[in-house]
Amino acid sequence: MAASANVSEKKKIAIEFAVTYAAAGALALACGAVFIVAFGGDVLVALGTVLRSSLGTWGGFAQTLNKFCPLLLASLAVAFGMRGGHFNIGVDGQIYAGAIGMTGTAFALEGMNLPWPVFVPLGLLGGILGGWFWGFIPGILRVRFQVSEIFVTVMLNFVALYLVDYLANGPWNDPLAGEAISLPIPDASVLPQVMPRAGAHAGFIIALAAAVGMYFFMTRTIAGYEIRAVGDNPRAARFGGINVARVTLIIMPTCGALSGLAGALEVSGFHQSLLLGISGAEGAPNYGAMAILIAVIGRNNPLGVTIAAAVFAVLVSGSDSLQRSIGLPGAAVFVFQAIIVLTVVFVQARREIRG
Amino acid sequence: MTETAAARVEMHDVSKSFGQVRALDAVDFEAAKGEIHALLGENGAGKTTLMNILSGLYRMDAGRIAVDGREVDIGSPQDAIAVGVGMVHQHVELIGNFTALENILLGREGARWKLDVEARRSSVEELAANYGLSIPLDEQVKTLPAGIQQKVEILKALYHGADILILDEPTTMLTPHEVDGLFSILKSFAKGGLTVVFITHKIQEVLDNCDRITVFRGGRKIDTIPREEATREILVRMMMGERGMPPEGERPTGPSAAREGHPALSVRGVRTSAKRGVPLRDVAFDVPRGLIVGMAGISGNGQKELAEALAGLIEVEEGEVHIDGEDVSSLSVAGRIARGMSLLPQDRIEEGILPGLSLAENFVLGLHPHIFRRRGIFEREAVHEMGRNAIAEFNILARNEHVPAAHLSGGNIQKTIVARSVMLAHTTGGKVMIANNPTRGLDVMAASFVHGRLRELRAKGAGVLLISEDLDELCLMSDRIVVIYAGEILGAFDGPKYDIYRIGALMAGQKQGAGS
Amino acid sequence: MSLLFDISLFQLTLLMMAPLIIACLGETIIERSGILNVGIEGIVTLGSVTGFLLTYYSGSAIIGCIVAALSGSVLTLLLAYFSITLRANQIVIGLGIFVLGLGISPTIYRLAVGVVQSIPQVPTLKEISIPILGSIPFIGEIFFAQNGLVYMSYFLVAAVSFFLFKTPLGLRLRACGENPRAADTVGIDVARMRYGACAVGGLFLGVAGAYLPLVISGSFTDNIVNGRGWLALMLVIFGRWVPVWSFVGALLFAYVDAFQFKVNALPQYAKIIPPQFLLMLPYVFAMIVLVQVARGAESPRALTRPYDREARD
Amino acid sequence: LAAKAHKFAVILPGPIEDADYNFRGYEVAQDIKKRFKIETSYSERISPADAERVAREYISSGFTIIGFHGGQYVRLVQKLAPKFPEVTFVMESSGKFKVPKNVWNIHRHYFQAFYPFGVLAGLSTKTNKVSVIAGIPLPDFKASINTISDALKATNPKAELTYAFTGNQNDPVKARQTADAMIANGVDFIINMVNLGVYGVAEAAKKAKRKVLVTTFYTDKTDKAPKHFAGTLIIDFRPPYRQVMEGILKGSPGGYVAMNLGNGFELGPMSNVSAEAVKRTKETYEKVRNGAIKPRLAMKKVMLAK
Ligand SMILES: Nc1ncnc2c1ncn2[C@@H]1O[C@H](COP(=O)(O)OP(=O)(O)OP(=O)(O)O)[C@@H](O)[C@H]1O
Ligand SMILES: Nc1ncnc2c1ncn2[C@@H]1O[C@H](COP(=O)(O)OP(=O)(O)OP(=O)(O)O)[C@@H](O)[C@H]1O
Ligand SMILES: [Mg+2]
Ligand SMILES: [Mg+2]
Repeated sequence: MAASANVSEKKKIAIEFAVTYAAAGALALACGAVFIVAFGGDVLVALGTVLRSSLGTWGGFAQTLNKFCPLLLASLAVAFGMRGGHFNIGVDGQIYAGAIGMTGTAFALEGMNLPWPVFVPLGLLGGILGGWFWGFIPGILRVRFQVSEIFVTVMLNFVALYLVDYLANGPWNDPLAGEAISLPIPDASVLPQVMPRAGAHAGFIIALAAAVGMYFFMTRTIAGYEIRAVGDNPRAARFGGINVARVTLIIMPTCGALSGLAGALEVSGFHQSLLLGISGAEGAPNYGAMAILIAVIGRNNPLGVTIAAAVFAVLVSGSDSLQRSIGLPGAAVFVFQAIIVLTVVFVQARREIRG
Repeated sequence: MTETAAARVEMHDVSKSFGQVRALDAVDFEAAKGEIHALLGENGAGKTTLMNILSGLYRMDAGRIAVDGREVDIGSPQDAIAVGVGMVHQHVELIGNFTALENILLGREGARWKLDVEARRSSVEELAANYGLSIPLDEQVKTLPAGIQQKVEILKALYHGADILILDEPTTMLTPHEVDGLFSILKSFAKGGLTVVFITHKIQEVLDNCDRITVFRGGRKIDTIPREEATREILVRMMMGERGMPPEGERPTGPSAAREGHPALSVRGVRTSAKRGVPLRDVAFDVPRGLIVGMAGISGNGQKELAEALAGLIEVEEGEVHIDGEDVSSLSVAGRIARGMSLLPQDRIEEGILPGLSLAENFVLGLHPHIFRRRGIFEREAVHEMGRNAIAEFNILARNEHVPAAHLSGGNIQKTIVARSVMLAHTTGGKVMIANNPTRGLDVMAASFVHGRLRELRAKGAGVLLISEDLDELCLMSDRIVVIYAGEILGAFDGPKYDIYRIGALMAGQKQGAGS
Repeated sequence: MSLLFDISLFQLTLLMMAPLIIACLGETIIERSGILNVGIEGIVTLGSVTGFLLTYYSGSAIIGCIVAALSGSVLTLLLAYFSITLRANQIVIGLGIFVLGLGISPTIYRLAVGVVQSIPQVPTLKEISIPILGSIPFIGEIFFAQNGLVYMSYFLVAAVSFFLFKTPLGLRLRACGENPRAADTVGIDVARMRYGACAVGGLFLGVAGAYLPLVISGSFTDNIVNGRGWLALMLVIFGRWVPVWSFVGALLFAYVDAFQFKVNALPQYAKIIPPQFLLMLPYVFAMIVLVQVARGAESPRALTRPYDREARD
Repeated sequence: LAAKAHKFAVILPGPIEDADYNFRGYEVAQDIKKRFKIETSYSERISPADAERVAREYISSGFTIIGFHGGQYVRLVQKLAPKFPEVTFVMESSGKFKVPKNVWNIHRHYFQAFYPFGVLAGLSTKTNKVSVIAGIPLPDFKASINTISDALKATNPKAELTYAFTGNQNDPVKARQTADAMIANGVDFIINMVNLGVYGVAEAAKKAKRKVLVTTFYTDKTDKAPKHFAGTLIIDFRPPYRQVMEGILKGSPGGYVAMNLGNGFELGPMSNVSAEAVKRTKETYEKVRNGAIKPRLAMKKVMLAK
C-alpha cells in the first residue's frame, strides 16, 4: 500500500520536475533570444549553431563528452560534500592537484615500459591521491581546529594554481612551447580514446561510473547513511553514536579525490600534459564555479547532477560558437550563460513559492 | 466572567490550510478584557495556528478579526503589535548570541540613532521586578537554560507593551514553583485589564488558573466553557471526543521491585569540566535493573550534562560509569549503545532528528550498526519496513515513512525520537534507558503512551533514568527519585509515595530537607 | 629588519588593503542580514568597469565612484530579489551573478570602447597629505599621505562598526541574520532589512571595484579584479563578521602580500625561492593565522537561509 | 590569386580589446582578410581546454587554415594535424623542431628582441639598478632576462639587474605592487614583460619620487605615460603570418618561419632617454638583426651575466 503510494508520489515529483525545467528552458531560451537580438544576431542561426557545434557533429559531440567528464566529476565532488554538510569551493584546486598527481606519476614511471592497462590506472590513482590530499587539508583543519572549509578550500585554490605554474614553467616545462605547459606525458599513460577520429576520450565513462558509484554509496551503504546524517544534523548524528570527526575526514578527502580524478582525466585523456588553464581560462567561470551551480541545480543527487552536468556541457561547449555565428563578443557568451541559469532558478523558485 | 463582558478580541470563521492539511476550519474564538483564557487540544489541533494568525505570523485563508469591536487587518506581526497583541511562542524565538537585554529591547530600542542599552536597563529591570521574573540580563541567551529563556520571552512581550498576551505552552520548561509565579503574574495582568490567552496540555493548570476554556479538536472549535463548569473529565472528553480517557497506567512499586545482579547503570563520582556547561560534582547513584529512577531538578542544574556524560557525548574528568557491571567510561557513544544504553535527547529538534532525512531513516539512527545482516550495507527495504511498523506502533501522524522528518509536528517529532530509543533498547538488549524529558509538549494521550513504553522497558528488566522537570510526572512514574541541584545530587527518595515539599525544597537547593 | 619594516612596504600595504576592506565591509553588511553573496567577484568587476568608464567620460573620479557604487548596488539587488523575494538558493544565485558580472563587465567595456590599439586611461587619484597628521614622521607618511579612498576605508571601518553594534538599526540587521523569525515577531520587516543591506552593501562593492582602475592602474583591463572579490569574501570569515577584525585581516594579508612582492624583487632571494612559492605565501599565511586565531568562528545563524514566515525550519 | 578558396581562422586565448597580445592576434585575421581577400574568423577567450573543440568546429565549417595564437597550443596542434591532413595549422612556438607536414611553425625569438633593451637600460639608469617585471616565468621570459643581463653588463658594468614574477601577465594590481617594491629598492629602469600588467607598472613609475623609466612591448603605449615610457618593443604577428599565407598559397602545406628582429619584432619609438642611448640602442638592434651580435639562448633558468 504505502510502497505503491510512494511510487505514484515519485511519478508526481518527476512530472513536476519535468514541467518546471521545461518551463525554465522555454523562458531561458526566450531571454537568450532577446539578448541575441540585442546584439544584432539571428536567433535561429544562433541556436542552430549552439546545437550543431555541441551535438550536431561527431566532433562537437565528442568535445561535449570531453567537457561532460570533468563537469560531472567536479559536480559530484561538490554534491558529495554538500550531502555531508561541507561546502567545497576548492574544486579548482583539487582538479589542479589531481592533474599534478597524474602528470607526476606519469613522469615518474616513464622509464618502466608499463603497458597502458597498467600505466593509465596508476596515473589516475596518482591524480586521485593528489586530489585526496588537497581535500584532506581542509578536512583535518576543520576537525582539529574548527576552521571553515570554505576559507581553506579557497586559499588552497590559489596555492594549487601557483604550484601548477611552478611545475609547468619549471621542472616539467616543455621548452618548445614557450608557455606554462609541461612536456607531454608518455603515450602509454594516455587514456584510450573511444571516438578516435572525433576525439572523445573514455573519461565520460569513468565519470558516469563514479556517479552510479556515488548513488549506491550514498543510499545503500552504512557509511553513506552516516555521511548524510552528519550533513543533515551533525549534533543529532553524534547523539546517534556516529563519529562525526571520522566522517568529516572521509567527506572532504573524497570530494578531493573525485575532483582529482577529474583533473587526472583532463591530463590523461585530453591535454596529455600539465598546463595552466586546465580549469577554465583567466577571467572566465571555471569548473569549480560551474560545479557548484550544477550540484545545486541537480539537488546534490547523483542522477540530477548527471543530467544537469550534461545540459551544462552542451551549454558551455555550444555557447561560445555564438562568437563565430553571430559575432557575440567572447565575454557576452558568459552573460548568455548567466541568463540561462538565472531564468531556470527564477522559474523553479516561482513554482516552489506557489506550490 | 460572563458572555456580556466586553470582547477584547474576536475571531470569526477563521480557516487556514497548509497544503493538504486543513489546520483550522471556520473557527470562532473570542477573549474578553481582563480574563485568562485557556486553549486546550490535542497535538496538532490547531491552537498554535490560530494564535499565530492573531499575532500576524500566519495569514488566514478566510475569516475576520476584530479588536475592541473594530475590524482589523493583521497582515504582519507589526500590525499585531500595533493593536496590542504580543505572543510568547511555543519554540522560543530569541537570538542566541544577543544578551537577554538586547533580545528584550529588540524592535523597541527607544532611540533612533544611538543604541543605548544601558539607558533602558532600569525600565526593564523594574518591569522584571514587578512581575518577579529574575533574569541575568547580560548573559548571552544561548547560554541560558530553557526555562530562563522562556522567561526572557515573557519579559520581552511585556516590555513591548502587549495588552493581549498570548502564551503558547510556556510552562513546559518551568518548575512548579515558577509555574505558580507565572500564574500569579498573569492573574495580576488580568486584574489590570489585560487579556491573557494561554495554551497548555496540563489540565490542572487550566483548572487552577483560567477564567474560561476553549477546546479544539482537529482544526475545529468544540466549545468555550467557563471554568466553573469544567472538570478534568469534561475537558478530556471534549479534547478526545469518543476516544475517551487515556488508560491509567500501573503505579510504581518502589525500590523493592529491583532485580538481582549488577545495577543496570552505576554512576560513580562523576565530575565534568565547566567548559562543558554546568560542571558535575561527584555525581554518584545507581539505577537498578527493573526500576525507573526519576531525576528531579530545575532545568539547568546539570541534567543535560549528566545525560550527555553518561552517553559518552561529553568527557568525564573523574569518576566512572558502569553498565551492567562493566566500566564503559572510556567507550564512545557507539560503544555504549552497543552495550545496551539508549539515550532520548532533551532537545528534539537540535539533538533528536535528522530533519532532511526520511522518517524511516530517522528511526534507525543509532541502530544502524546493529540491524543489518550484510556488513556495511544499508538495507533500504528493511529500513522502510521498520519505518512503517514504527509509524503504526507509535501512532505517529505522518503521511508515510518517506516524508522528511522536518515535516512532522513537534509532538510527532517527539514521538519519533521516543520510538527510536525504545526500538534501540529492544535491539541492543535494553539495559539502560536515559530519557530526558520524554513527554515534553505531548498531549495527554501521547504522554500516557510514552509512559506505557517506559514501564514496559522496566518490566523487561531495564533500568530507566527518567529526567524530568515535571514533578507530577516523576511521582507518577518513579520507583525512586534523586534530586540534582547545581551539578550535585542532593538527595534520594524511595517511592512509591513521595513528599513533594521535601523534594521541592531540595530542588531549590535547601539541603536541610535531605531525604532517606 | 629593513626587509620587514620600511615605509614603502607599509604604504603599499595600506594601498592594497583599501579595496579589500571596502568590499569586505559591504559583504559584512550583507551577510549580517542573513544573505550570503558569493557573487561578490562579479559585482566588484562591474564596479570597476562602470567606475572607470564614467570617470573617463565625465573627467571626475567622484562621479565615477558614485556610478560604480550604484551599479554595484543594482547588481546586488538582483541577488536580493532572487534570494529574498524568490527565496532561491543563495549560492546558485550568487554564482549566477558572478558569471553575469564577469561577462557583462567586459561586454560593457567592449560596447563603450570597442577594439582599439590604444586603450583609454584616466589619471589615478592623487595622494592627499593630511595637515599636521601627515607630517608626523613615519606614521604620518604611512597612514596620512594616501589617496582619498584609503581615508574613506578607515572611516568606513569605524562607521560600519558603529552602525552594526551601536545603532538600533544595526541591532535589527544582526537580528535578521541570526534569527529572522525572532526579528519578525517583534515587528521588524525582515525582507526590507535584507533588501536594505544588499542595496547598501552593494554600494561598497561597487566602490571597491572602482578603486582598482582609479587608484592602481588608471585603466580597466579584463582581469583587473583577479580573485580579489573572493579574497574579500574570505576576509569576512577571517574577521568573524566583525569589521575591525576584518580590517586587521586585510592589513595582515596586504602586508604579507606586499612583503612577498618585495622579497620577490630582491635578487638574493630570487635565486633560492621560486617566485611561485613566494606568491603562495599570503594564502598559506592566512590559513595558518586562521587556524591560530579564528577557530570555530560562527557565521550569522540564518546565513543562506531564506526566510519564509509560514514555513517551519 | 588562389586556386583553392582558403578560409583562415585564429584562436586567441584572451579578449581582443586588450590593445595588446590578443589584439595583435586579432589584427592578423583582419590583415589576412584585407590582403589575401579570403574569409577570416577569430575566436577570443579560448582556454586550452576549449581550443580543440573550437578548432574542430572551424574545420567542420570549412576553414582550411587554423592559427593558434600562443605556445600553449603547440601540443594540441601536433595532436590534431595528423588527423586533418587537408587542413593547415599554424602554431607559434619557441623553437625549431619537427612538426607534422601540414603545420607551419612560427618560431618567436623573444630572447633576441629584448637584447637591445639591456643597452637602453644600461645607458639610462641613474641608480644603476635595472629590473625586469614579468608575470609567469615562461621560458621565453627567462631567456630574455638572460640576454638583457648580457647586454646590460656589456654596456654598463656597474648596473645591477634584478627581476620578479608577479604570477599573472594581465593583473595590473600585482604588477603595481611588484613595481612599487622594486622602486623602493632603488630601481629606476624597469623592463616590462607583463601584458596588461603594464598599466600598474606605469602608475608605479608615475607615483615614484625619483624619475623611473619603463619599457613596454606588443603595442606602443607611450601616450599612456609620456614622461615615463622609455621604449617599446613592437611585436606584430602580421609579417610572419603573411609569410605563412604566401607559403601556403605557393603550395607548401607546412613550413617554418623565424619571427625575429625585422620580421615581427621591431624597435619602437624611444623617449625620455638621452640621444646617445637612442643611438646606441638602435645600433645594437641593427647588429642583432644582421647577426653581428648573437644573444645567447638559455631558456631553462635565469642565469644573469656575472
Ligand atoms: N507552518 C506550518 N506548515 C505546515 N503545516 C502547519 C504549519 N503550522 C501548522 N500546521 C498544520 O496545522 C495543524 C495544527 O497545528 P498547530 O500547530 O496549530 O497545532 P497545536 O494545536 O498547536 O498542537 P500542539 O498542541 O502540539 O502545539 C497541524 O496539524 C499542521 O498540520
Ligand atoms: N514545513 C512543513 N511542511 C509541511 N508540513 C508541515 C511543516 N511543518 C509542519 N507541518 C505539518 O504540521 C503538522 C504539525 O504542526 P505543528 O508543529 O504545529 O504540530 P504540533 O503538534 O503543534 O507540535 P507540538 O507538539 O510541538 O506543538 C504536521 O502534521 C506536519 O505534517
Ligand atoms: Mg502548538
Ligand atoms: Mg504546535
